[in-house]
Amino acid sequence: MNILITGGTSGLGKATVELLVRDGHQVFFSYLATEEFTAVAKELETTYSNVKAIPLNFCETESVDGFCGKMKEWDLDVLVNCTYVGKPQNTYFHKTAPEDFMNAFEMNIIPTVKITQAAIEVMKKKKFGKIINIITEAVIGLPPMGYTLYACNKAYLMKLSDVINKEYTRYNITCNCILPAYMQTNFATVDERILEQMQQEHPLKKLLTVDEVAQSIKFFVDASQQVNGVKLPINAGTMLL
Amino acid sequence: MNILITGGTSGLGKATVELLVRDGHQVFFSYLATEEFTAVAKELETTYSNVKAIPLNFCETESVDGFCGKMKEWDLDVLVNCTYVGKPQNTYFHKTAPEDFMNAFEMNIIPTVKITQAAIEVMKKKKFGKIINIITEAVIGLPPMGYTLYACNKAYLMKLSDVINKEYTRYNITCNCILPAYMQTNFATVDERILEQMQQEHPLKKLLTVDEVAQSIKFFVDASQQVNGVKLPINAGTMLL
Amino acid sequence: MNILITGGTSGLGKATVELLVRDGHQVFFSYLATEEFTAVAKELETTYSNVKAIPLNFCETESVDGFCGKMKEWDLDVLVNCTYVGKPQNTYFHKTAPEDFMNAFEMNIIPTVKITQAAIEVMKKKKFGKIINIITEAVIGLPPMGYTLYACNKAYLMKLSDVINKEYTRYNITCNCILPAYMQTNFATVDERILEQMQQEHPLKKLLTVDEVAQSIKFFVDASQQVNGVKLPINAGTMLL
Amino acid sequence: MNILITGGTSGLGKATVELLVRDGHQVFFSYLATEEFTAVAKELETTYSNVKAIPLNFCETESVDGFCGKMKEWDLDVLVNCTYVGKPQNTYFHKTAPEDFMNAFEMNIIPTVKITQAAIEVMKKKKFGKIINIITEAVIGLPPMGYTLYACNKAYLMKLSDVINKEYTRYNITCNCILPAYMQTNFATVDERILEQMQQEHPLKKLLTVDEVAQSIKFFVDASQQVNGVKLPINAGTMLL
Amino acid sequence: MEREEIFSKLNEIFEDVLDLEEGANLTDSTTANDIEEWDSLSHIQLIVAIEKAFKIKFTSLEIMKWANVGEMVDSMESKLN
Amino acid sequence: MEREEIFSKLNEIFEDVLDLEEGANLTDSTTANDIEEWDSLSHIQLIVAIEKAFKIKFTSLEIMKWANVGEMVDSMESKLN
Amino acid sequence: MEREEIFSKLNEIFEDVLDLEEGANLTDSTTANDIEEWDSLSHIQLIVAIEKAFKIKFTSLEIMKWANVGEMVDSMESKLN
Amino acid sequence: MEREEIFSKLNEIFEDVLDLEEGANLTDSTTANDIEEWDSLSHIQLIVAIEKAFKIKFTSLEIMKWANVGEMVDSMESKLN
Repeated sequence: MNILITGGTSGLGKATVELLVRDGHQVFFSYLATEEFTAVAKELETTYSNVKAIPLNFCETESVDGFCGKMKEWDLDVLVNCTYVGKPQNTYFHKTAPEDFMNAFEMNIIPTVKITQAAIEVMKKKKFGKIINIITEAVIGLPPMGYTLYACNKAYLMKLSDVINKEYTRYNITCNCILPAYMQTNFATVDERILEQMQQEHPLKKLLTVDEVAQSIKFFVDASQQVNGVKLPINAGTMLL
Repeated sequence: MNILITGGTSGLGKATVELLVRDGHQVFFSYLATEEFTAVAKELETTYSNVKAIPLNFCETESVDGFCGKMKEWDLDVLVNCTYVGKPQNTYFHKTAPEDFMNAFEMNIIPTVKITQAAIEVMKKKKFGKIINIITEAVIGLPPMGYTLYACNKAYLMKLSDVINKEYTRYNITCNCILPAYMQTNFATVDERILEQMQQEHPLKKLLTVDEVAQSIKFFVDASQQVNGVKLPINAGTMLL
Repeated sequence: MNILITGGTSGLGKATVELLVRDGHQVFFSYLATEEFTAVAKELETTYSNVKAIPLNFCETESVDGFCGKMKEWDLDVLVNCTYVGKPQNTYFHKTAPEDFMNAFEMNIIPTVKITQAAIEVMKKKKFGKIINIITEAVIGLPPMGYTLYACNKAYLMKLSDVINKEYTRYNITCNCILPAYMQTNFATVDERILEQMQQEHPLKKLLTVDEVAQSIKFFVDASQQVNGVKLPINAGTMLL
Repeated sequence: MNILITGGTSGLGKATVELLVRDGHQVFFSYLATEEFTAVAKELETTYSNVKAIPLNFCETESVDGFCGKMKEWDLDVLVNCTYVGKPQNTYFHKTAPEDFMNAFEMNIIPTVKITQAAIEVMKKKKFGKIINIITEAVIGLPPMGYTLYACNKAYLMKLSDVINKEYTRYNITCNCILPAYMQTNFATVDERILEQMQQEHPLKKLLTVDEVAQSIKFFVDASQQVNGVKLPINAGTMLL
Repeated sequence: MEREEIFSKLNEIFEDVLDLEEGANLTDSTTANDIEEWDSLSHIQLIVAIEKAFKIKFTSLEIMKWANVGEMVDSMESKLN
Repeated sequence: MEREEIFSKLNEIFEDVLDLEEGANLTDSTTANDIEEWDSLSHIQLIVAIEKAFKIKFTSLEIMKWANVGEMVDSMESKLN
Repeated sequence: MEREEIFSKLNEIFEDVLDLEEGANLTDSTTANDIEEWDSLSHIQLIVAIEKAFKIKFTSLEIMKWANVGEMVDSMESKLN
Repeated sequence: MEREEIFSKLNEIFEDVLDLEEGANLTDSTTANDIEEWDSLSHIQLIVAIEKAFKIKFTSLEIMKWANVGEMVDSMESKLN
């Protein structure tokens, strides 16, 4: 299948690219054209013939619009919305500036909306498609302190997934969500002492890895279209412990 | 108690003002200074001595900021976030312009955030407060066709309520949500034939009224602080029928 | 209205009897005919003219069947299922004997089913009724250690409430659930040091009282029939803290 | 891995046996020793060397206890609770006899409890295990008319899964639930005209198959232990359409 | 079979299957909306009972198309006569 | 107005409101099941567009009763002629 | 009472209450993290068993303060001697 | 460094990080329970600020072991002197 993964040069995105590519899918992925990520992108493209990397900057309207323009050519079967701009933990709600609410929304929801709309245009025509949204376990119950922007934007995206179920299931387009617990990646850099503590308090005494989550993305890619509207938490059942 | 209700000149807001005023609370409410609403506001102020009406336009930054400036003087105990700018049903997700996502967020979430932050500043100091957010049953399960903006913004606000539970319960500030079904108000003007149909399909053969929902707002106002983090649907249990 | 409350001589049941009686309702309540409870029952009957106490032993089939036989005469408008036989915390799942599963089910679900069926017979005819089931916050997420029987039986009863919504809403019979956190009553006697600890860890530094929960029962009694299918947690929003 | 599947000679159980056997697992499955099922069991055993069939009758205490006695020898890694005695749809709650509540509980919950306890004894020792419970989408929201016994017993089993998460995650035992929509099997025989109708109303115009659900059982079997406490609905997202 | 004969037999069946104490009082314009006991579950029970009593068989198309009891009786008549 | 004239106008309206690129190709037996774009939301948009184009008004009863496009056109004819 | 005597008695109690087949092998630095069977539920069972066996009573403050078994034994010693 | 000197510096840091208008007034027995603003999020912010101000580094073990401010100051003293 033709699969687009946003943010394919690091963390979960990269793990997913590498997992799905080995299944022989044609994988497209976006990346932020920094020196570091460009190098990773090039390497992935040279290692695998069925991979194509496309630069994309969620923070620049032109970049996003240009990207969406290209999407039509890819005849997508699967879209994995993985990119998030910003870090999960910031400060308390009452210390978060209104502009920060605007910016976090504009840099995350708007690009995701545009990309998803472009994918749906294609999928509606071919009467087949799978949209997989990476959310976070923070949308379950009470999010950790300082998660205002991250938790609320992800909740918005999860509800958007319900909207997609309602409006596009009849076109044979599915939309499923994955709600992973904290994964140790560059995305969320945490004081190593907090990490140690998290690890000790973890029921399995080890943190979730991106590869473990990538496996569940693969599950949704391979699944029948009867698998739709799922919100899959991956948190060792600890959420409520 | 000192209570602020946003959007107090119509629909649910007006019904709530009239209900709480009779309990002897000092009620402040905001209203959009149109000719019609100004008349209603004045009438409420003249009818009840313990009511104060303050003009507020969610769509104008200065208006919102000026309003928040005044809030400090009111020594609020209760905030009821009731105002929503726009109508619930618009068009399909793939036909909704990205700008419309931005605008709906900017005219609804941002003002609500500013007002709630201003209220929390006061409540934190006095170590007491109640925030009541009016959401919608559309956040449960799959929203109706065309509800993209409304359902997603309300889901954002509901998750914000969880954040408030997490960060401010220790200051004895509670936050509860009410998820009402469709109420016949000016806010959501629906083709009368659709209305008739909704009524016929309603298990009680009559639609929900603003007074019935106002009663549940009163419940949260009167309740002990042990009542916190509740998401109260009022939909005749029909959501899943 | 004519209201039946099971277990009216102690804890939440007693608090509810005393609260609703003062609203002028005709209150019927069941009680286990021990010396202690009989005394309480008699006192309530002598204090209030609009109260009637009826002995009932959930553990004796004849007692339950006899009680259900009498119910027809009471022309009930409201049924509050409050009685639970056994204590919430016992031992681990793997140490719980299969017979204990049987007994807990037979002494709790079966009598509640019989009483509820008897109430529904009356309510169906008059096309009006309110059933209020007292569940527990332990049905949310993961229950505490040793709660196997209590949590599972309450989950059974909560799902039964959904069944009632599905099958009897059309007869104008509502069914709502209350999910209270731990209340200090004779029902759940806990080591006083655990109590102290619970209190210290409680976000409000004080435990939930039966009177606070009785207020929410009153809310459902007074509410419009549009309030249906609600699962109302009363846990200071601490469930997921 | 050593896997036990209850009810392996028909419907979902049989599909799961055949799927997992091909992955090289040592599969044990129980079957009701009717002529028909015995034939199927024998055939499976002769076709695959890594399959063992054991007769089991949920309705006979001795049969269940004898079965549990044997379990110790199997050194189980995975238990799939699949068997349900009775059909999903019966009659209305008010027409369901109390004895039927008792019987449905005794023939379904008690054997499942005994088998699960026997499995946990083994898994606790080896500090590894996976329990997969087959529930039903009827536990979500309001069940269909006439589902009282099925929906409530399944809700009981799902809450038991939470208990297992709470008490045994520390022993590296996971417990996940699958909530499938209606599957066309011998288990639930429905008037063919109802079937036709269900199919027409199905968003994919075809009903869920046991093979599609077996794939999700395989997902949980193969998954990391970080996948725990999941409630996976498989219903084409239609639940709330 | 006479239309009113069909109706009187139908009334019996409805009262029996839906246990209607006050009688069914079916007319051409009666719909499920008029009888609370008539729901998705009892509907199929009714169909089966009717087929048994009148020794006829309905198609799923018929079952779904009926807008009211009148239309149901129409298709019954067409089968009975 | 001729029935087929009504149909050709209807086709235009459907194609416009539901943006159907391959055309609506309405027949008497067409139902919402045959056109994915025809749902609860677009249905009312269609009604309003039709009423505007033909200068007629439907009752909620009519709107709900139609089993297919044919029946819709029937009630349109009765109003137009 | 000798510290090691306390420990040997404690080991018995732990093994009995938590049914530890391989023995408890408590040391000063042992914490609940080291014994899976030692959780919020069994903790209070342990406390009660210890109080009964040694005829002593702990305050809730003590119960919560202990960082490991060593600190628990310290407060036991202070009560026993 | 003098213990009370440490305390006065600590007070400043707490007031600054937790923006405490009425002052922190730390004592040996002060715990997170006594200061609402002191939570899991601000805790790590405090640690980082303290490490920066005193040019010291704590281990995760230390961070978790402290039962109150006094114990925190103890480990600070051991590093500073």
